[in-house]
Amino acid sequence: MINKIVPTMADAVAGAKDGMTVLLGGFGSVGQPNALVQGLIDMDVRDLTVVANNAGGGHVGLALLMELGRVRKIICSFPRSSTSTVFEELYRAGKIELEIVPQGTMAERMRAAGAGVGAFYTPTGVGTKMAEGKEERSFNGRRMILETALRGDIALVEAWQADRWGNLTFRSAGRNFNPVMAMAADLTIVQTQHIVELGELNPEHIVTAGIFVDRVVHVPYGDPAL
Amino acid sequence: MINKIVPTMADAVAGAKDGMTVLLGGFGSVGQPNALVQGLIDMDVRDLTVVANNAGGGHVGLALLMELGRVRKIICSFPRSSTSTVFEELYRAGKIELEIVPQGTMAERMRAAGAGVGAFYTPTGVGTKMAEGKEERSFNGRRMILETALRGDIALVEAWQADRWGNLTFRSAGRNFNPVMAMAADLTIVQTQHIVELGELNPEHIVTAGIFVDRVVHVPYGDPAL
Amino acid sequence: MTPWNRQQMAARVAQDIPEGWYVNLGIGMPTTVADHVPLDREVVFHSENGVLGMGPKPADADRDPWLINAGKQHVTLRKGGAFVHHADSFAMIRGGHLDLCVLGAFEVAENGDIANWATSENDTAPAVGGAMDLAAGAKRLWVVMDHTTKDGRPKLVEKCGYPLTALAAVKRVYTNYGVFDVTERGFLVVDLIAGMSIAELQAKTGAKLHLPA
Amino acid sequence: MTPWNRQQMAARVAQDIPEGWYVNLGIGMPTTVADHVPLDREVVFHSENGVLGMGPKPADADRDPWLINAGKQHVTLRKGGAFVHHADSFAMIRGGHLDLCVLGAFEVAENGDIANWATSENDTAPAVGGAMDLAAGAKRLWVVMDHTTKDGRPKLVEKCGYPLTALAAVKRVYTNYGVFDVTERGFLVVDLIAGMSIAELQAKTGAKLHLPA
Repeated sequence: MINKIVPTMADAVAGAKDGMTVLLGGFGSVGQPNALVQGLIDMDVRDLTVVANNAGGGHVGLALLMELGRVRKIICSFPRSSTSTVFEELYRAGKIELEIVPQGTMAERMRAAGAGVGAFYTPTGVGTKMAEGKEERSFNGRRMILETALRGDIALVEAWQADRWGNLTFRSAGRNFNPVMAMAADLTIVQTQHIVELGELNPEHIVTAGIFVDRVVHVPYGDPAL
Repeated sequence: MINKIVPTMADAVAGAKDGMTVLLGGFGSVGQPNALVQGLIDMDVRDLTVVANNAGGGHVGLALLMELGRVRKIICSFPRSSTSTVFEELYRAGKIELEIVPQGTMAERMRAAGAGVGAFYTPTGVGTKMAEGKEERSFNGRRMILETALRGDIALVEAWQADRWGNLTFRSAGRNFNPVMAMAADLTIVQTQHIVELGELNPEHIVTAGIFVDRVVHVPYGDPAL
Repeated sequence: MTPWNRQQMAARVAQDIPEGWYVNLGIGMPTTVADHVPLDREVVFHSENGVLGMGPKPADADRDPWLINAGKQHVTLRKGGAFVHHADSFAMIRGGHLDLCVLGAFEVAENGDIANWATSENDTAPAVGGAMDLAAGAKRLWVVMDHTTKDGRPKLVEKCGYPLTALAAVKRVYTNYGVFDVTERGFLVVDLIAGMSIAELQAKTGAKLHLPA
Repeated sequence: MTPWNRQQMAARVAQDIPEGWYVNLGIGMPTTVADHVPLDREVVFHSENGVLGMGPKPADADRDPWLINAGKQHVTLRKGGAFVHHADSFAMIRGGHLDLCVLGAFEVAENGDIANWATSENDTAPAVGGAMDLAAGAKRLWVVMDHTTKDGRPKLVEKCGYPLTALAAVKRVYTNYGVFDVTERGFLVVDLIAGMSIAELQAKTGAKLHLPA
């Protein structure tokens, strides 16, 4: 019997190692796999590269991971927010490396990794700082730059429902980067609000199929803060 | 009020012109927008390039379109089937051009067109006839070839449910190429088995959002032949 | 002569959005444009984080903690709305499926170049978000912004000084003084607040203003 | 000495597929492999046309007209199955998410090259389907085929003569005479039908056979 559901957080994050690249789902306060990040914190892995849309807020999840000095580099589209003080202090002090990627290019680079595309040409960023050092070429008269696939060693994902095969649904805007990152890592770990029986999810409504998921841990934390 | 539902087949296929590239959904007997193809036949458009997984079967839909001499070229992955006699005769007689594309490359090239990717690198086809004349390059030590986006002037799509905004669901294996092609054409025309009220489709379960759809026509033809 | 206030600018943009368009509104002033599109004129608002078909802002008590827009504000979903993941959401943007994107900007050049994401080459933690994808991907890019900076420097310019977001992307600019199309000749005055002369406006503008023929 | 029949070959492949693998079975003999995996050993079968989690063939009366596999045969869906569109289905294939693909072949070379889609450079209407994607994309490619052609020519060869499907992709070959791993040295005999000698087998094989050390 396939059973990707693991009983403890330690089981969920087992195998995380220093120096890994971690894809971190979530956008704003919604769909953030904060319990899994706490699991990484408790494992004391260091020197991480984190790919996430934002650079964390307050003193939880990614912000706490950074505050504890575990993150060497962050790849994101929008590090600034009203509560991103942890990141900003580290950045100003030169204690964290930052790679800014346009949000759509970031999503597409991970989707490419998940879909076996090595690199692709996109018009986003042509003629801007983002194009520096990148190859440019025209297709159908449109200038484009070459962007490479962005793969993670680990993806941390938050889901709404999961079954023992690892099939997932998401809730509302909690979907965001989660299904994309689930495709793009060697090891995809999911925290889910609800565990459901196999067969309970309608096969037409599954958003991320279990083929992209390695482990599921039950974290029924409720709603994100308003 | 947005209303993409059109009353007649003539309204649905209006604007189709000689020489256009038509993306045609369906795989096997399932999800074939045959009524829309009949609509094209009735319009007497000619010199078409058709992108479809198969080269038609029997004497309906694509096969009939070809039999009537309206198709100049077909781009597909698998033209052979037990009932593809129309195509095979035309092909042997040199009356139709054939471009064979690996099935996944075909899907990805249309997805690229729909997602604003000009071209991408894939390992599929490296070292084979499919790589002839294509640029090759390695990413992370893997040999890949460059494939360009494949766009249609028109996409013909079969859906299970549709609302007046053009939101779609599909049924079972009827999904296949339909959602991919819906993204990849200038004009996306849908035949749907069921018309539903706006708001009836769960926003978590919509497979193709109305943004990709231009027109919807109600064709409740029932089940594909067994 | 009274410049348009922010509400009037947003209303002026909204007036030009026809029913049936798919529209992404940038963070800040552009977001308020939606408040000026009557609900019976169906415009489908898109947000980068995978929300298509956003409706009006909810009352505080009705907020859904799971439903936010790209600006991290709570929003609602209209009948006909849909949720998608980030790659699909940006396929909508980058694949040219949005009829319109409205962004704010630091500068717009007369050839349509836009600078709206960083104010210097060495900005502390620059943040681009989806601006470059939107500027390059939408069928039309409109900018809504003040005509000048707080200290009076023009924001419509011959050439952007700030780091660029996209090349030759802007089609139209709405400011507190008027509406300007980006044309082959440069900025074309389409609308102007009551009582303002072209000479006055030209003095506040960093590129030549053209008048309709 | 009795060569394995098609059922035995399929059963021999099935025996090597562990629970939990995601597997795509090619059209023809590979498809029959599924019949030899007991249902309580959960293997998730994938079909190119967007079906993940296929179950056994239905009785004729129970066929669902909407549910077919890539070979256009009617199939069933197991609990836990899911439907996806073609780009997502091939993302599973091309992104390296399948543990195994089993294909038929015209020829397999000792370096793992496979030829299985066209029998000549000028084939009438050649048909590739998803074979190139599967061969290049799956984590493991196994081939199940007769050891020789009907007229006795070997199908395990030093170098393929037919147009290639993929380079150095095959990891293992199952024939009616045995099982062969593709290794750095070439074909390694892993299993052999009862009563067959290596010398006999070598005579039917177009490349050198190696024995485990």
